[in-house]
Amino acid sequence: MIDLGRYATTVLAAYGVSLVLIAGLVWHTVAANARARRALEEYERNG
Amino acid sequence: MTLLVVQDLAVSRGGLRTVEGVGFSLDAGQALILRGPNGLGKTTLLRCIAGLQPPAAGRIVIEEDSLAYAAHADGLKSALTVAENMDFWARVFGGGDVAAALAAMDLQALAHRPAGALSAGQKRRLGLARLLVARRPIWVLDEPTVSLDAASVARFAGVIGDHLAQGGAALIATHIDLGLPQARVQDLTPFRARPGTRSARPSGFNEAFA
Amino acid sequence: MTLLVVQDLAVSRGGLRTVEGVGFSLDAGQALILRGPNGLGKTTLLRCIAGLQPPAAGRIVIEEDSLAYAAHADGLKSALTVAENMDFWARVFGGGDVAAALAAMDLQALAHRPAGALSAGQKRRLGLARLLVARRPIWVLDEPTVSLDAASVARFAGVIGDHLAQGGAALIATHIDLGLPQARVQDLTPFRARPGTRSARPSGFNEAFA
Amino acid sequence: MSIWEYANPTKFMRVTDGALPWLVGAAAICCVVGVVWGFLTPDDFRQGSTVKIVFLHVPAAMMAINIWVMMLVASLIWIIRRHHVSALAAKAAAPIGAVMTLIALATGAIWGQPMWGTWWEWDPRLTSFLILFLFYIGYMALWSAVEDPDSAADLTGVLCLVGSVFALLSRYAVLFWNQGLHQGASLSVQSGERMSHVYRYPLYLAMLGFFLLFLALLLIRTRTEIRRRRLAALQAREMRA
Amino acid sequence: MIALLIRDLRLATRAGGGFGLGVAFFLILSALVPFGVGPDRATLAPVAPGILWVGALLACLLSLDRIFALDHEDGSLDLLATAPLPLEGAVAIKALAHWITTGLPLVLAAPVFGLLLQLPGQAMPWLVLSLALGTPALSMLGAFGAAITVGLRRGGLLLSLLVLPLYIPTLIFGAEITRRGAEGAPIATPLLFLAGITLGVVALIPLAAAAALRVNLR
Amino acid sequence: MIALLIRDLRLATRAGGGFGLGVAFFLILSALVPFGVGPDRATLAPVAPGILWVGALLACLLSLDRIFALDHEDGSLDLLATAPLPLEGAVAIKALAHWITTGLPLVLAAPVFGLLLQLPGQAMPWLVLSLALGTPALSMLGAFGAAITVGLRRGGLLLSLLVLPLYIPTLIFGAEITRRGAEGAPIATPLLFLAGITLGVVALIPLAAAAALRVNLR
Ligand code: HEM
Ligand SMILES: Nc1ncnc2c1ncn2[C@@H]1O[C@H](COP(=O)(O)OP(=O)(O)OP(=O)(O)O)[C@@H](O)[C@H]1O
Ligand SMILES: Nc1ncnc2c1ncn2[C@@H]1O[C@H](COP(=O)(O)OP(=O)(O)OP(=O)(O)O)[C@@H](O)[C@H]1O
Ligand SMILES: [Mg+2]
Ligand SMILES: [Mg+2]
Repeated sequence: MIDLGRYATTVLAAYGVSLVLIAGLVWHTVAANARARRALEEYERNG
Repeated sequence: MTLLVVQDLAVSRGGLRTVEGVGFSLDAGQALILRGPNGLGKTTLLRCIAGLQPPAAGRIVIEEDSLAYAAHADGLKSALTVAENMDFWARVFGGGDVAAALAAMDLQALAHRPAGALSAGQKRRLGLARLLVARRPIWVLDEPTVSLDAASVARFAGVIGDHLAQGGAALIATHIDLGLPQARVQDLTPFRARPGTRSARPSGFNEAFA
Repeated sequence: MTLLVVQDLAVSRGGLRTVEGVGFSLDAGQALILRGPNGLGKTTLLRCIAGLQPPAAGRIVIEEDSLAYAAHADGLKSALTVAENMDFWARVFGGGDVAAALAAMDLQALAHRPAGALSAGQKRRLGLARLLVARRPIWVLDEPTVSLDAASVARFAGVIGDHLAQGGAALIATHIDLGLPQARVQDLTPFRARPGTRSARPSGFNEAFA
Repeated sequence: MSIWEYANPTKFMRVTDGALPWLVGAAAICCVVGVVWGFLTPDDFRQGSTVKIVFLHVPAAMMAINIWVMMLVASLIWIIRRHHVSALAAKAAAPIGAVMTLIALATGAIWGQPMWGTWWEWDPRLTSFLILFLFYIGYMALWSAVEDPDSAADLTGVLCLVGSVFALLSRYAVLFWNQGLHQGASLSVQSGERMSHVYRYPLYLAMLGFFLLFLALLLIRTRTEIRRRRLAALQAREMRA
Repeated sequence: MIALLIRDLRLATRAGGGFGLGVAFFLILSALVPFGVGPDRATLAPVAPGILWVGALLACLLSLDRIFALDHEDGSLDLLATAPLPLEGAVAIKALAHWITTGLPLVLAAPVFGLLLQLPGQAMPWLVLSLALGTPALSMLGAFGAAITVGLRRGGLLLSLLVLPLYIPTLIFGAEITRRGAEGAPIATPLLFLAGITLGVVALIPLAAAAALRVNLR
Repeated sequence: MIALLIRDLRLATRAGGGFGLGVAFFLILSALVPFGVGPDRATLAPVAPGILWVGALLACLLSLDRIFALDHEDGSLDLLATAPLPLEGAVAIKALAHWITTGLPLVLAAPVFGLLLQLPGQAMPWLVLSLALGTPALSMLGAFGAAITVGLRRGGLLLSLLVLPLYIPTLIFGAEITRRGAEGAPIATPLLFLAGITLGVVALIPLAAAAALRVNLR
């Protein structure tokens, strides 16, 4: 692990927050896409 | 069994009596149609019987919580679907089969449509379907068939007929023919509060110091 | 003289066609009554002709500013008096004799009453009186006689008759009989946009990628 | 073949179907490599290890602005040529832009704590970003509030146009407002040119990565919106039947 | 009753239902004040508690008319009045729904806005606590004001006018708690008063509101 | 056009029309802020220009939804759209009516509220001038927001959310004029900017608002 010095919390917090936000966005994007695709496929199969 | 008795009722609107001396009673299985020209006071009378405003004179004898009122506005939430709207009223009035009510008013196909996306007649049908889940013996209806097409009017007449057959009663103000042969018709015109006479005095405040 | 021509018109509501292939023309002195069950698309069609929404297909040929539209809502301000409401519309539409219009709809007695203190039928009469001050040849009316009593319906039929006699035209959607023997009646039911066929495709957005 | 053909949803779906895996892969590689590389760079002599934040902060800030510009272009295309895909692309871009703005704000705030001794300062640049964030929120709220999709596209398009003008105006107003009042803590320390190579290349890579990430997410979200539209249309058709 | 609560919450989260808009308004207000007042910490910090409380109050205020007005317009209110629910209960439930959709998000989001207005860190918990205690009273009083003005066209501003004076005690104690918290002063007294006000309001105002509603439905 | 203006003004002065409520709200706000912030002159005076401008802006904001919502509800808007008026003109007239009933009273009453908030005397003329210049822009931008949200149920808070960011430049320059006026600093630049914004807004926004209105009437 590299040494972040006295600003460790700052840097890690910044990376952590960004990561969480991006992960959230990606997850939301993928999940919504999968949901829409499934709904549409199911609909086209049934009707 | 008598469900509703109205004796010598006078109602006022905007501080002025509209009709007075109205009396009738409604038994289980009966329907009474109130007629009268525009502006006579039918809406005022019905609101008074529904308990939304106090009578200016006379008595209304009715059991508590035995009445379902359908006014001109349907009480629909345009953001909720048809089924959600009905569900809500069913739960508020404690019971009632939503699916059956929707079927009775031919709304099943629209059950998942937001109420805001209905046509005028479809909204009205939904407003009337609410009566079926309210499970109240007395229906008080103010021009219920406004905007309905002929088929829907007939369907609704059937619904009222069923309600009467099950021991309900209906009090209806309308200008057009509902196709309810079993209903009595009462013309309210003779009960118009006469201006000039003492009886047409402004209601309340010691009869405006009469 | 032909005032309005509609050719192969299709209208859509909520992204879906309601009626299509509608065509008719309206000459001076003619009235056309549109009929059809609830939810068919009459209101949508009339709004489209009034220029409030674009057609999904087809053509509407009409001179600009030649049309007065009366929708279900009457456009009344409840805080203004009957006369003030009328005055406003008369000035917006540039002209029209307010007193005569009020007289035609039997509203003189109510001229100084706030519009909010009218009964349902009186409001409607006021909404219709607006047509008389608009001075437009084509009247487009959506269920104009809702809430009106029999006498008022007859009176309004007379007003329409006069309008036609003076070279006007009227396009009316209604479920009930207006007592206008001179009017043609067109049932819109055959023009319902058929589902399943290509023509019932969702309007727009590349036909929902058909 | 004209670019407008991609306004055909079927075509758009087909083309993006093929391109997406590559795009996602490239975005992932650039993002990960850029950010990790940035994370491993040596400390700055003045800002210590906090300089590593720049590899998230600057790309996010850059994208936050560019995404709004892209939305403006897409809205104009919709308003002028009425291509639905572009309206849906504008809709799909907004949440990405909002998140990017949020990242820039959050990393900036966290960075500000050691550098300026405060989480938040009404510095013109930060303020402009806050305003931008408000515009994103309003834009998305309007999309979700209007039921009819075409009306929603029209209304948000108009809002985007007017909003862009006012976002620019706000930027100047804010600069004016805070002129001379500010404590001078706005550390636009190193401009890109003066930034040493150690930082520059990973920064460029991270920027590229964020851009590709945006593209990938944008395509996926646009596809989602297209599918939703189709489903809604089909359901409406059945309901009418 | 629960049906009513669920319906109101559902309506709030539907398209255009306004959930979260209270917070958004609060955010915008916190962002606007510095534009008006100027960006320095020295000017902002001392007024922050007051501004935050005034902001929360206004955010509440803006959504008040929705408590009854929409139901009145579409006739639901007439129907509710003839339904077998005590009107007092319906009023309380509607105020609760308003609090859940407006007050609660404000409480949760308050620290962020504190940051924007340079509120000192040690005041944050007190800000949150005072809002959590005070906002239910705001919703309930607002429901009362909404009940009084419901029949009137354009009740909007009249509503604000009626309700704002009622909000003053809550505002004073709430802001005082936060200010004392920022200075590290003792906060027991205003806290007690605030809690007392909220309790009293929640217990008694539904009666007054239901009475007002009945009059307006006539 | 004039008929429309007269009608709107008449409606505003009728019972429940809301004339003067803007001022009343402004008064209450000016009265509330000292409760929240504390009464000392030293705390109040520096923030007074900002608070006054934010207050004026909120008073404007609260009455915005009335610009079109009522007309939409009762069908007048459909009728106006089919009337022989250009819709752009109708929008501008309605914004003007809003300004006359809300902005103008604020401008006239502002010195009183300045007193309440301990605004230094020499800033008064500048406060009035900046409000007189800025409030027309607020009304016009508000009309735009109202046009965008008119079809939507509960557009109220959404309207605020959309409009407030648009108000920021006006607010900044307006408050800056007053603040500089209080300090006796030169005010030419912000005055010019403010006038420019107002002119631009009044000239161009009616087009955007009319377009939005047409979409919402569909
Ligand atoms: C909280 C909010 C902050 C926001 C919204 C913000 C926003 C921005 C923006 C818009 C840029 C310009 C990006 C570009 O032009 O490509 C930027 C660059 C930068 N910011 Fe921030 N910033 C914030 C806080 C900070 C803090 C606290 C620091 C450090 C002490 C900082 C350091 C930098 C640096 C070093 C750059 C790169 C400058 C350059 O490339 O010219 N920022 N930031
Ligand atoms: N707020 C009011 N102030 C004064 N008079 C009013 C008020 N509201 C209604 N009225 C009058 O009271 C009378 C009765 O109105 P009501 O609505 O009961 O009539 P109605 O019989 O239902 O008529 P319609 O068939 O037209 O619906 C009408 O003449 C009406 O003008
Ligand atoms: N926003 C909407 N989204 C989807 N469908 C809608 C929407 N609004 C209306 N519809 C549907 O469009 C159809 C046409 O409605 P329209 O109001 O034109 O009917 P109408 O013929 O006037 O009926 P009525 O006689 O009941 O007034 C109806 O089936 C209605 O359910
Ligand atoms: Mg009636
Ligand atoms: Mg219709």
